[in-house]
Amino acid sequence: MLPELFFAYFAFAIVVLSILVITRKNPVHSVLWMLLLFFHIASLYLFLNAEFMAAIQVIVYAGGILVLFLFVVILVSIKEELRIARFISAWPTGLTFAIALFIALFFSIRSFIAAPPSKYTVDLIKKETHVQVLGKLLYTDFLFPFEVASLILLVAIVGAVVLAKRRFKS
Amino acid sequence: MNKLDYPILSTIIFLPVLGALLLMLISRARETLTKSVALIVSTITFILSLPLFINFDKSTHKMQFVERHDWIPAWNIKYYLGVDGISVLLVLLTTLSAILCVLISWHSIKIKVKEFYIAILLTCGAIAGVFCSLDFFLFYLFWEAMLIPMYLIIGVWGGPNRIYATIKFILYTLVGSVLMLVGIIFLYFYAGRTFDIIELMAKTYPYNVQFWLFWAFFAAFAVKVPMFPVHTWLPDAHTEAPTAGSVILAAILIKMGAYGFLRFSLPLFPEATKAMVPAMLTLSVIAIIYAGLVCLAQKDLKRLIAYSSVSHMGFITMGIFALNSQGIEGGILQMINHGVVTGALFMCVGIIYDRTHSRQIADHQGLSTPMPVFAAFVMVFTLAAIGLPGTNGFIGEFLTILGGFTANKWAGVLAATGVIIGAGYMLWLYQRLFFMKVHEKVVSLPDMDTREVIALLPLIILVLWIGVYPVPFLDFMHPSVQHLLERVNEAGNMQEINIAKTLMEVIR
Amino acid sequence: MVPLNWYILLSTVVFTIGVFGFLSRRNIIIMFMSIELMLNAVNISLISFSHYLQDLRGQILAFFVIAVAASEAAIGLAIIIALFRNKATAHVDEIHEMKG
Amino acid sequence: MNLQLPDLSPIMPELIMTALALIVLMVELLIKKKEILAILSIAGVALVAVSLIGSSGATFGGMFISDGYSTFFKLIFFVNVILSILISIKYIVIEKVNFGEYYGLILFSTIGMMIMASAADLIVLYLGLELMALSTYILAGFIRYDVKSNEAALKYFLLGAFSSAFLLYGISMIYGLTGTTDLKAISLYITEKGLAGNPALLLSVILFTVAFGFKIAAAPFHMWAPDVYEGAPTSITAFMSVGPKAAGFAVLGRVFMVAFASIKVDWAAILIPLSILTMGVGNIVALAQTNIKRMLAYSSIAHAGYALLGIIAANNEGLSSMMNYLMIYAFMNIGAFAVIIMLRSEGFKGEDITDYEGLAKTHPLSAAIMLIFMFSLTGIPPTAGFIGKLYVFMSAINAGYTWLVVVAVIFSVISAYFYLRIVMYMYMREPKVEVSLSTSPAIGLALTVTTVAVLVIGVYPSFLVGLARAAISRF
Amino acid sequence: MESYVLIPFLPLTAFVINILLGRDLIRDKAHWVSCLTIIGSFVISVITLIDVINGRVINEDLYTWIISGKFRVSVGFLIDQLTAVMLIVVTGVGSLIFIYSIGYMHGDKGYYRFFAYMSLFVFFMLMLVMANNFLILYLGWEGVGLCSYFLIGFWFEKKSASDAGKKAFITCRFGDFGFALGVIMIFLTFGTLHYIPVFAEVKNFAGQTVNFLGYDIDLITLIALLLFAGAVGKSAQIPLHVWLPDAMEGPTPVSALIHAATMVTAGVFMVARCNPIFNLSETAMITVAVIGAVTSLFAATIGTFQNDIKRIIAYSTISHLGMMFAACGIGAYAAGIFHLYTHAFFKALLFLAAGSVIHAVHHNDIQRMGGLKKYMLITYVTMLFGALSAGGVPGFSGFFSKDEIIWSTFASVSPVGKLAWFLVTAVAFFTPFYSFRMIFLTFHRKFRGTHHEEHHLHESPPVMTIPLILLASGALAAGWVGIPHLLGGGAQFTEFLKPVVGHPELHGTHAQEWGIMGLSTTIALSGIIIAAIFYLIKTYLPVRLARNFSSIYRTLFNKYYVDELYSLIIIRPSLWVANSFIEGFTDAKIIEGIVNGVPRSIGRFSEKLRKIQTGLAHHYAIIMAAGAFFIVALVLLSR
Repeated sequence: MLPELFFAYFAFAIVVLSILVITRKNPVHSVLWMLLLFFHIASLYLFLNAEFMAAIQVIVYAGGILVLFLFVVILVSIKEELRIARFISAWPTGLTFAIALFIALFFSIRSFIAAPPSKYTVDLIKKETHVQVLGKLLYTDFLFPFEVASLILLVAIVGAVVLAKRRFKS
Repeated sequence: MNKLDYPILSTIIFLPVLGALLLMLISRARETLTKSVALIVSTITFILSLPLFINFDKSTHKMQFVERHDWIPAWNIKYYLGVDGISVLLVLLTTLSAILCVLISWHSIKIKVKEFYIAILLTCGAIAGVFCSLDFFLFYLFWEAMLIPMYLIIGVWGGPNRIYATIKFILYTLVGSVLMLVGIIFLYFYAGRTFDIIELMAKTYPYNVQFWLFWAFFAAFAVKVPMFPVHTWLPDAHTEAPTAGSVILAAILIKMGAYGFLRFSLPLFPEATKAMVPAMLTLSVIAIIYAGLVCLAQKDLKRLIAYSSVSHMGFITMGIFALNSQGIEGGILQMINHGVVTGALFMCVGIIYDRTHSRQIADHQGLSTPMPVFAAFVMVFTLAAIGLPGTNGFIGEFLTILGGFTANKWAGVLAATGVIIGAGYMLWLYQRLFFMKVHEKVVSLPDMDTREVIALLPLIILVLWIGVYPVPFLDFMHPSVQHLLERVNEAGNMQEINIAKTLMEVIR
Repeated sequence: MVPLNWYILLSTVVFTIGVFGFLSRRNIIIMFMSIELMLNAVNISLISFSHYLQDLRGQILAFFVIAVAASEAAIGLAIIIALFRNKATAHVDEIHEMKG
Repeated sequence: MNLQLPDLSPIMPELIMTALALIVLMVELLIKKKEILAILSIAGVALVAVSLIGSSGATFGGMFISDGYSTFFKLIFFVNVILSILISIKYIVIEKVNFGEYYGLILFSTIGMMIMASAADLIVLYLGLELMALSTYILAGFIRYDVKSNEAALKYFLLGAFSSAFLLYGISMIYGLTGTTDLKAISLYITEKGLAGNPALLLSVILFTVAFGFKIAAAPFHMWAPDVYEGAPTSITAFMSVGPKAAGFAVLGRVFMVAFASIKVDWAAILIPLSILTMGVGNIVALAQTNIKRMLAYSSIAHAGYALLGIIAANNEGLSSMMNYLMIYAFMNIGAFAVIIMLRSEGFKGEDITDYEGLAKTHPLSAAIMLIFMFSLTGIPPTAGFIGKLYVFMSAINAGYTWLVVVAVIFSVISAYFYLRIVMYMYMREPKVEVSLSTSPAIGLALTVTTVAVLVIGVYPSFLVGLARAAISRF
Repeated sequence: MESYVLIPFLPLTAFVINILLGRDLIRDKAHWVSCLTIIGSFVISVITLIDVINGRVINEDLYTWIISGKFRVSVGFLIDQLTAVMLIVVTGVGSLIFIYSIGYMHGDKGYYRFFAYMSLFVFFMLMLVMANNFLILYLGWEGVGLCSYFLIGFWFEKKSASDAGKKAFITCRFGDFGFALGVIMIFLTFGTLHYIPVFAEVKNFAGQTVNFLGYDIDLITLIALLLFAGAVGKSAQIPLHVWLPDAMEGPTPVSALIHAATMVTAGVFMVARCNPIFNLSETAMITVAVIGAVTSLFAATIGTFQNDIKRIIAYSTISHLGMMFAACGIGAYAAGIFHLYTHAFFKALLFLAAGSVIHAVHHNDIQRMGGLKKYMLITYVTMLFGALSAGGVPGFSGFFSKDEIIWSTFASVSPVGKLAWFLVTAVAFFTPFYSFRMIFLTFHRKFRGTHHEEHHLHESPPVMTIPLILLASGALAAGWVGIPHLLGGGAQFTEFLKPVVGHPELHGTHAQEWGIMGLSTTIALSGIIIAAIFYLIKTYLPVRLARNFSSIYRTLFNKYYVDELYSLIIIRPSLWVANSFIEGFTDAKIIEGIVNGVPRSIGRFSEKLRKIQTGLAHHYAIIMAAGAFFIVALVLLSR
């Protein structure tokens, strides 16, 4: 009974928070709500005993991405933001299709059949810590994606520099 | 099978192309050189093509001067050329018209001279290719490639309204040919992955397949011919095209359509053809009379002749779909005649246009006083156009009407009325151009110069030769046409199948 | 034990909320956050799957998703800044130089 | 824990490419003359192309496969990257964005494509896609001081991220359903568990379609293309119009033919309306365009529609025809863009189609070349474009979709109108503005290569077709 | 290959030489070439005639003209009695007219052209009569039509002239339309076009019916009628007679040669030639007879009221041709040909004389002539001969032929024989009347033209008068080869033609024959007398009559308004259809409407469609989402 209640709370909180995130007029508020949202999601991960993921969620998202966001939000003049409409004129259409999409997704995933469980049982992960298991996998089976991911990060750095850094037009 | 020691057909096709490449190297400034090279190349091509006329074995329907090499093994496509009695004369006509086109545009083309002659040579090469190809892929390649230079010829050196005309020409033609392409591909798989026309002809196809493919091909050929409902591109194209362009259009380009019917539609889809004969005859007869009447209403020289050639092509298609030897042979001969006569008429219009820069009939009254020789030339072609006995026009028209009449009396009778209308508009045209008080605009026009005479003389000779002694030309056709007819007739007798019924079962 | 479908449903809901945000908000940054929302939704489902299937691929993928999200954020924000330099607006519906 | 190094020979090209990209980035810091980088990267790519020969087989536990299929696509990417770099050299100087990163990013993007072409695992696929996409976003916005370029980057980025979110959702569904991300394993699981026709599975297929449809700019996921193509630097437009599209087709082909092999019927049924819509929108809207880059954007949408026919045919013939089509498209499209780029000069955009009026008079040669490309794009023989179309039509008809091909050819007739309008402007109008071409040896080379390729393939396609056939035989 | 082959080809060479060299080299010596060649052919014709009289019939193919499947026609000649007669007429009368033309056309700037065309005409005419199959016949048929087109429109600067030429050609084309179909029917029936086999076969097909355009028609009748349609056109019978009067726009020698002596008689010749076919179809025969007889009277009545000297003769020509057809129609082909033969002489004579008159007064209006007798006696006398012969005054050749026709019609067994007889007898009154009206108004009483004209009046040069004299003697004596048995003659002409055209069965006693002859003669004479009263003695009568019966007068003066009728029901409608309906509506509106409309609508659609591309990223995203949703929805619903 407890886990259901626990889940119910988090689920509810996550939904509400995400709605808040996308509906606040003031971007700063959105960002802050999102921060809260990420914490909730992180704890949901804990609940799915993926501590490492939870940690990353907090560090990377809350710590990294959101800070970036905040930086950028500063650029926007909050006053003007508060003055004008938050939604585009066609938002009802957007809403309609969002809901429509949800219905479509809902009806398709109703017939979802999960694949049979594999070897990484909870206690196996418990035995040798989550980090280690994950790490092993990343450096053996998933070495290649891992390297690609590094390339992506590199590209991101270069790109950010190229686009954002002030440089005299050659 | 090629009795000659050199690949004559490839030469005919690719010599002009090489000539075009050669022209590209010549500097833009040296126009005379450009023209001369073009003239020389086309003349050599013609001379080299003469063996087709001399060495052709008139006793067999087999393909002759065959060249066959692997080309795209992946799709079992061959580089496969050859001519038989149906195509050989058209090839010769093509090589001849190349020369005439070069001659006739000697002074009339002033801008982009180099490109013009390149385009002319390429067009003629490609069209020769169309008549020679025995591989569907190769055929389609030439069939479409011909559009590119033709598009430019009309569009760049054409009259004021040329852009509309070109777009119309290209789109009309494309719609037809792409449908044919689908048909060709379908046939390719249906017949077991071959584009070899001879092989394809050897097979027989169920009626439904024939029915759809017939219409797919019809789309392409009818537009080219052009047959009645889809003829309206021709007047515009002719009117706007430069003289050489009109000559190519009239003399050879629109023959591709009729040739297509003979070479493909009839032997590949005999039963469908038979079932469609009524429809085809109707369309042809409508074309004859309809276009004839339209001619009466024209004020523009080229437009009139353009419509007249729609009418004449009506005779040809009628002959072809009469499905008897007189009709078909008459049709083929009439293709040549029409090529010669209408081509010549367009050249004459060009000669006028070079002098007065007007195509309005009203501007050229009483021409025969200043230009008697020219008047005489035009008279000969006019007479040929109205099918006067002794000229080539008569032989063709008579045979086609005879064929049409044999196939269906109504068709014959109505077509014959077309002859009356023809006399009407042509003579009226001649009167308005050459007779009556001399129009002050034309009083002091110079008569034809030597170049123009040289350009028209061979055509006069052909007109009279075919008119007086057509047997040498007809002899080319007999075996091939007989063979074609056997092919058409051996196919089970499907006459009673009417289109509606077919449609029903196709829909089901 | 919470059934898996609840998680999937949750992720779907969050996903669609993200979609809605993306479709309707004028502010680039919020649109961008909506995308992050969608990614998180996916992550939720991934991690729940990997928990229930007792297989770590899901988490690994989620891991990469977060990495990519980070770089996307970097680049996206860089683009936004570059835009700001020429056209001081944060509203996507004011950016329609090119249309038709 | 022992960490044994996996077999690296299959990914040798990718490795070399990466090294090359890194070198370029580093050299960029040292030298002033950025043209060196161009030459360096072209040489490097050539080297990589050579290294393709040795590389074949799967590695990293089957996550990465280097087979004929991927090799052929990699060839397309190389053609694409080399030609794009060739036409860039002069252009980015004119645009005043002559930075070394440009080449670096192009190379990274190409690496992404290569990884996509070889990905046998959804995770790798996703990462490759992101690598390609992120680099392209940056390149699209590379002219930082130009609002259009920014806008292009922004739209491309937002919608790209949006679509990849869909992709992820799809991947997660598949993962949940099958417990794996390996394509072969997925198809195995689907067949043995009889998942075929399960709505959840179909949902993920659809979500894949959305994401890949976005990459190949298939309607209705094409909306980004016109704006981005118009706004992005012309050289990048050329690059994008071929590379990411081809990569998209590569993954589309592999995922659908391998992972979803058992539900061909279903995804074919999804793709057919998509392709019709794509051809329709592309060709019809292109009629109304006045900016040539935009027009070519719509044309490239349309071409995606034709290439889709190859995938719809859902057999090896179809795939090879699709590959063949893309290779040809690479040549003719980049060729066209090369001509467009030549018109761009200091203070003259040269993107409006009226700028082409009378080009035949002022610059006959380039007009003639443009003419060839336009006819090729229309698909009129004896140009390569015809061969490409012919092959896809053949495979579609062979697969029994004659009616679909009829639709396609009708649309291609419509397309003739706007392609030939360019020719019309060049040849049948008098020049209004004095156009000066900014030529350079590099562009000259690019034009020569493309023109020759278009004509040669047009009359002698055996080699290319044979190559595609051979490639698909080792799929 | 024998000399007779030269008969047609000599003139042809003349044509070629003149047309090629005439303008620069020969110029005003053109007549030498033409005259010499035609005289040459005349000589050979005479020789050939003698051969034929000695019972030698030539039928020889030169070479094969057309082969196609079963269809095979050769260029070949058939020379039998009928042909021989025609040869004499054509070359003989032709030569005289050629010579006459030397004087008449002297100094015309188209001199060489004139002779070239004339020679060409003779060539085609000879081909026509010498043909041994229907296609060569058709060749000549069209060829002479062409030449008449050239020669009528010889003075092409005159609009009326070129119009007339065109009219002649196209009107004939209407007939030829039928003729061509007839030829085709013959081929389809007999499998060949050569006379001999066709005529041999034809009996076997008697009574067969064929379905033609939905009607079951007797085969032979159909063929005969189709052929006759051609004859109606060429020989200017009702309803296709309209072109002949206008044809007078051409130079007078042309009118003489083509529109009197030779071409217009081609129809009669053809009918006679095809008598084996016609004989088998009563319907056809009746048609021929009736159309002939009616035309004959019809034209005669019109001729009575014309003032243009040449038109009078033209209508007289039509009228005479009508008679010939009437004769053929009741089976008396020989009589028809006989009249053809005599008519050739006196009609050519009349025309040439008229020409000589025109040469003097430079206009054609007999009302502005008169009293020319004292200026140009030879012309007067010769023309008088012509008139007498035409009027059928006993002793003159016209009398014998006309009388034979009248008698045959009367005595014929044909159901329409009596009708024909009645009409022809009526004509026998009109012919002399208008002939002498013409004579009187032209030559008698005093000159009614201007003084200026008056003292340019002069007799024509000998080169013109000599042919007149020769023809005059012909007009008098040519008929003596056919004096009927009744008058103690041998009717050699009829006998001579018998092998070809056979002989009609006539029921009548000698008494009747005398009576008929007497009747027609009296009628003829009365015609002359009345003419004399009207135009010599009581000259006010015609005017008053005209006033009293003005409506009839106007109708006749305007040739029964036939031309007007045609322009109303044929020319105008077809032009209207061409201009307004087809060109203006079907082509421009419907077909072009579709052709241009479809692309235009696509273009409009494109303009609409591009509006979707709003440039707003949101909208793009919405469309993507919508797309995703719709696909999912479709897939879900479809299962």
